[in-house]
Amino acid sequence: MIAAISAFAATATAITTSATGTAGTLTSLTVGEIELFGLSNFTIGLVGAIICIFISFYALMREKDDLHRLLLTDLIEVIALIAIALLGTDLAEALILPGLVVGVAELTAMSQIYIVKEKLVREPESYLDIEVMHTAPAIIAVGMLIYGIILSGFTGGAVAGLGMLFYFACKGTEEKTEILEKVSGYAWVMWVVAFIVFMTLPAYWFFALMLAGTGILAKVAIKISILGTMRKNDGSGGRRSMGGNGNV
Amino acid sequence: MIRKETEKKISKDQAKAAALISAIICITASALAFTGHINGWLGAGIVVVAFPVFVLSLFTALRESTKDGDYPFVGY
Amino acid sequence: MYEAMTASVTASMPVSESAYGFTQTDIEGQALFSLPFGDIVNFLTPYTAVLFVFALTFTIIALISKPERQVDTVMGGDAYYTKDISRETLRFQRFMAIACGLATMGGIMAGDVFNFTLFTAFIGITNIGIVAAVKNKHILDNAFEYGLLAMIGTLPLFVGAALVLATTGTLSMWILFTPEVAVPLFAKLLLVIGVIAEGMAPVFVAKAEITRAPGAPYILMVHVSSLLIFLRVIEIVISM
Amino acid sequence: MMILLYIIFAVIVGLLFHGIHRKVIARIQTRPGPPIWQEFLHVMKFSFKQTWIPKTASKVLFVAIVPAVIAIWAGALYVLFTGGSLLVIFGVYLLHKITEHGLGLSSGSPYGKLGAIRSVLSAASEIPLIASIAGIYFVTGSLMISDIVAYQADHGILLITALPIALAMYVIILSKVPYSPFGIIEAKEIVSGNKTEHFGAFRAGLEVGFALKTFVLLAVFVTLFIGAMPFWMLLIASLILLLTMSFICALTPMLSPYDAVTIQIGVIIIVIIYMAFIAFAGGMP
Repeated sequence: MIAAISAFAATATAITTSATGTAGTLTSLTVGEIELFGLSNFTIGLVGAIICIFISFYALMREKDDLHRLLLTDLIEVIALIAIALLGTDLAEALILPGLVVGVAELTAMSQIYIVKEKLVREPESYLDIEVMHTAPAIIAVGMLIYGIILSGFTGGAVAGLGMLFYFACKGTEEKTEILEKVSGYAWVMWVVAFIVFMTLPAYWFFALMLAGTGILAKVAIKISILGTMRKNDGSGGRRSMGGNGNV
Repeated sequence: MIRKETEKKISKDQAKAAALISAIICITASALAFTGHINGWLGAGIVVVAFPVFVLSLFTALRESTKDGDYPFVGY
Repeated sequence: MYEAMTASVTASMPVSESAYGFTQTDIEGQALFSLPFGDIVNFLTPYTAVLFVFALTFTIIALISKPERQVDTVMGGDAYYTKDISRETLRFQRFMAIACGLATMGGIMAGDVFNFTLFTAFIGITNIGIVAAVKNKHILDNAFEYGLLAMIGTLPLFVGAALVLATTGTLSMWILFTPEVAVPLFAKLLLVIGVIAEGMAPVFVAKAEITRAPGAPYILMVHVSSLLIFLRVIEIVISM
Repeated sequence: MMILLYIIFAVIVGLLFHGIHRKVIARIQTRPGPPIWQEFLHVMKFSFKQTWIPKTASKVLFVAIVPAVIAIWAGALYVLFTGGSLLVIFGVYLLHKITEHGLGLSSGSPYGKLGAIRSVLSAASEIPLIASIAGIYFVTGSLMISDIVAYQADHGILLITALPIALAMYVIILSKVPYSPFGIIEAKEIVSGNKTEHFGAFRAGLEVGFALKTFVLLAVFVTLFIGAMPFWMLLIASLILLLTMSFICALTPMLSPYDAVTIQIGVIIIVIIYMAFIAFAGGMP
């Protein structure tokens, strides 16, 4: 077997050189330049790949379970990529990526078919249910709110708003959102007033800047926190599945 | 999925017009290819596309009228 | 008769004289069109042009045609019913069929062995997608088996392409089709095996649960793509 | 060349060939049989009938598949007469398989569907037979029909020197003539197979396409394996070839799908052994 493969690789390199000889601009390859025990490293790699192919095909032949067969086919695709990688050139590197993408795409598609075929599809009871949502929303929200106020401006508004969003999303809310809207409107007024000050009384620019910063902080924070109240508003927040029946 | 059942039929006049046009295209293309004004394969391509249209539209034009005709005399 | 005709044909063919020009005409005639990207030259010969037009036609048909309503009889009676396709299934199948048509056209036009193998792998995926859209236990089981086969098929395809690159130093068909470059028979064989494994139509449809799937223009794309890519690999293997 | 005239002529000759085929089969089976212009009458009859599209059909596909059949064989005729690539003609042969499949699938009829599935089933054995074109390339060094004709002028006709390849091609063509033992796609137990739901003008168009197909396939065989000849001799040689097939069709029952595939695979094995023999012997005997 090994002799046959090394003979194959020898002819391969011979053809490569002859091809480069006749047609001058062909890409010259460095396939099999390093010798080890009288065999080029390409040959050794090819032998290894072929052994892997035999092992994986034998395993696939023996395996009966669909899920395990799916995993074994992924093994086979990896070997195909190894065979490309053996070339050891930039071109091979460029070829591996699309090969990998195709392999992953096939694997994803097949997994989806497996899920549908075995009827493993089930609506989750709660889409997002992690422990931190029950234990620490308040402290995280307060921390982010304070940090956002320190930052001020648009970024600060975003950070503070994320903190509020997190709080509302975890705890649920029964507030009237009209109040939030009202604050948002005042923030907008502050922003406009700041701009008028900028244009008419430029000497008070620092006051105008702080006004605008605060206004936009409040506005962005409130707009983002409204997102948090959009969660199913049953008053319990994510608390429903606290009893441990969530991830059965 | 519920589909609307629309009965649209090509009228005989439309079929005749299609047959005539495709016949003219066929004859023109093959004549031009024959006299060497256009490439042989281009003429063949045009004929290959237009000829089936000609055949189908001709047969559609020949078809039985959709109106009820006279009842044939069925016996003594 | 033949002499006169062949004379007229050969006279109208421009003969390219460039170094890697696709000058040989004894397999499928002169290239009609070429689009070079470096040494990768996408091209259409009369043969691939015919295949391309056919693939294009059927892709357009899949785009504009509504699916048929498959008639099924009720066992043990005179009753029959038609299988209607839900709108979501139809959309998904149509999308997959068009993707399949595009991949087929890409595979037909590819001037590079690796591009060809990639397009073939795409055809494998989209074929599975067309079939698996139908939520029927038997059809899904078969789609799964074909999918496994298509995934295994990427091994001979990619290894074949890698061996072509290792032995000749290029993947460009423009160069591989010239008589100076010899491709080992083993690599050619791997390419053919890979295509047979990827395209399900000719060989594996015999035990067809998949053809019970309704949606004619889309199911037809499975066969169009498989057979066309098979024709293309025959051309590649003979020309190399 | 007036390609249009060639196409129309080929349609007429093909329809006549179909008629003769039926007549010969009938006489072998000691029936009077229809007149040889029966297929013209068929086309006329179908075109005068009312025509509509079944409600269960996929409309665009149902209609478009008929021009596709005519178009691919008209193209094959052009390629044959200009001495183009043999590969194109066998590409068209496979495209014909696709159109057969589409014919059956488009209507939604279970008979059509069964015929369509059988057409793909038979493709599994007919496609490897196309390996015989690789054999022709192996022998002649070219796939351009003009080159193959020239090769036969120098080296003798291929029917004798490459008999197994000719046998494979014969089986391919035999599987496509009407009433063939390999014609599993339109066997009587599934009514008319994939053509069941195409009636009226569509059926007439299909008959035209199939007439072209018969003419092209016979002419391809004669050109490939006997060589260049005047046009009238080409017609006569095609007719003789068709008559041999008529005898086979008259005397053999229609095979079951799996038998048909098995026999064709047997032919493939013969071709492969022959090609291996050539390869080891180092060239043509």
